Amino acid sequence: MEYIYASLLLYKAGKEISEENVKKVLEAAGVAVDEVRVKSLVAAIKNIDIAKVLEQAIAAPVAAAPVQA
Amino acid sequence: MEYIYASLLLYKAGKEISEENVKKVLEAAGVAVDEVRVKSLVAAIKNIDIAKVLEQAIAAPVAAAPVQA
Amino acid sequence: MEYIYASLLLYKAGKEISEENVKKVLEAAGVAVDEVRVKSLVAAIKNIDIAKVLEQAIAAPVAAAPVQA
Amino acid sequence: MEYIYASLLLYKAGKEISEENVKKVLEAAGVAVDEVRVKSLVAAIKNIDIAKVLEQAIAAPVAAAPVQA
Amino acid sequence: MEYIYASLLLYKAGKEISEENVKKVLEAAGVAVDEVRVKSLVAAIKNIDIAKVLEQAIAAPVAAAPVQA
Amino acid sequence: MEYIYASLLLYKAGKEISEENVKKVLEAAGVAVDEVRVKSLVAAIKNIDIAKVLEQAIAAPVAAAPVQA
Amino acid sequence: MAVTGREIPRWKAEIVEELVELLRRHRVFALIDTTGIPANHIQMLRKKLHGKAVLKAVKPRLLGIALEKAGINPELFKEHLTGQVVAVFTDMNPFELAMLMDKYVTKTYFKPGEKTDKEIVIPEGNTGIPPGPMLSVFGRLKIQTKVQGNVIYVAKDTVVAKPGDVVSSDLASLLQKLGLALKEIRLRPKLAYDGVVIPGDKLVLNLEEYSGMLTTAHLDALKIAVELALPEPGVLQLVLAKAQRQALSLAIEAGFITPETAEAVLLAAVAKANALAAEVAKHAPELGLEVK
Repeated sequence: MEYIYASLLLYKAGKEISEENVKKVLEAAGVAVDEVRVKSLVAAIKNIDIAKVLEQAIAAPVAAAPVQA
Repeated sequence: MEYIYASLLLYKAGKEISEENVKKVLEAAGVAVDEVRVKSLVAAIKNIDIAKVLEQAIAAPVAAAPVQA
Repeated sequence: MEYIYASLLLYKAGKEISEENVKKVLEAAGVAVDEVRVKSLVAAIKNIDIAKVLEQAIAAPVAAAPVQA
Repeated sequence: MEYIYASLLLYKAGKEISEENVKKVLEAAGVAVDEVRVKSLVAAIKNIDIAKVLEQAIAAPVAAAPVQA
Repeated sequence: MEYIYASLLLYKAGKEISEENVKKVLEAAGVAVDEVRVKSLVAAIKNIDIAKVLEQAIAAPVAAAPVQA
Repeated sequence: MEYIYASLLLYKAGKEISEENVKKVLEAAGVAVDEVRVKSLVAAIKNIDIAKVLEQAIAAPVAAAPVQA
Repeated sequence: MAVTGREIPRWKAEIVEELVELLRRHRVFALIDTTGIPANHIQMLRKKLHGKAVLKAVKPRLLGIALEKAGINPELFKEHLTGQVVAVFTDMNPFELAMLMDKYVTKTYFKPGEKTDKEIVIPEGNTGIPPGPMLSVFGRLKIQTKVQGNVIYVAKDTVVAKPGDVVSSDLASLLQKLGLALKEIRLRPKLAYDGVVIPGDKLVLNLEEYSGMLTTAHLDALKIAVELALPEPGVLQLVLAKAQRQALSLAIEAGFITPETAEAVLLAAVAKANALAAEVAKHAPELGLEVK
């Protein structure tokens, strides 16, 4: 999850979620960075509406009871 | 939330959530650090069992879909 | 469910969920394609607001099991 | 999520979730394949008991509506 | 939480959440006011849309997850 | 809700929720105080275990569906 | 209430003086209508409230005079200054007074002709009543009985009245015989005066409503606190949980698979596929999609 945390940190700080930035943050936290993973994460995140995803994440926990399907 | 993600990142990286470390991460993300907030965050987080909180956060009920086909 | 997965793959890739495309994907996965089923699948999906269905499906992390935080 | 759907399609079709197969399916769907992502996906998925996950997905609740916050 | 209660009191009363007002309320309640905290609280609150935040569901810890899957 | 927030503020500050104190807080917030409301509030709150209510507040919202509060 | 100009007998004047004194010494007074209320209930209340309030049975007309003398406009209470009235003088918060009075209950027997406010059940078992004329009372009330060892037994729990029913003389006498004092007497002020008149129906508060408001207020405060990531441990827990959920959501949406996210990501994908399948099944049942 470190990579995700780093991305969200950048997002919340209003910075671009670029490979370079993610790497910088990870390194500052002492994480040994895997270039490949950074690349694929940054690529994947480019296509996502983060604001919307985050909003939904909160809305969720209220799942109703086991409606048994 | 930047401060929170910075803390989580450190936590996951197995680093201490110290004022110094949090600042380092935030600065790497280009965030102008507010010393007071860092101080109070670090102090408050000391009292939390992060592992447990994270586990519970996810082990939540989940909204799947009306699978009832 | 193969047909559904194939459709979602196309949807997420931003491709049209056409008979031809679905067939191509299924065949690439080594599935023996049933023309009739593809036809009715494609027809059915035309009447569905996929974005909405997906959104409702899962507002959130579905980690029932403690996904090891 | 395209990569995930491709993997699930293969799984359901009874095929191995190998780099090669995932790539084939993605390409059939017209997705420009990122080798790195495929690699990390396939590696990660090897450690997962997909059958169990599928079971969970169904056992899991099915929460009612989108709980709108 | 005293600072938050004081702010919401002002908010609900239709008054401005200013440093001065927050201090006045806190002092009336016999709270020893920390100027720095008031400052940062008021500044932070300016950046959020209170009405919208109140509308959202709370991201609760989901302690009592009925769903076990 | 101003009256309720005034009470919570006093509670958190460790002060007695008396008519006099509630009035003082409300007036500091610039609220035109309704004596009868203060009286009824104070009487009602005397019969309520606030600590318990607050504790349950957070446990509850999750399971219980309509988190609208 | 034009009282002046008329001679008041001395004993009445003394009572009025006493009432005026009570009014002056207390911040609050309340009026209770004691029509039909047994004297022992008033006695009990007087005892329970001793030291907190003074209860005084008064003639409404004399209270009116006293009010005027104490500088309180009796017109405010005009419609309540009738019948059998007990005045309560106190420094308590009037709402507290009312809620306290509400807690003290006397049990008594229903009288013939009274309406019940609840269901009345005659319990199964030994009544201790020997057979005789009472058997026909049981009969008229349609209560099944049997006689054993010269005592009447009720065969099973029997409902003999529903809320709102009028108590018959048969039922009243049976309840007496069985020692079932089921009528609950509790007094509420008709009104209280604390600078302003507070009508009786406003005096007993809905505590659940207040608890609900406290809960709402606290939750709202928590929402703000979480949004601000207020550095207090109780709040930070929620903030961390929120951050974690958001992180996982992003991982899912990005299809970002790591050992710790893999399961969640797959689960999400499957759930979505299931949802779509369910929807497709509605439109194309011939596909025989089975999502279970």
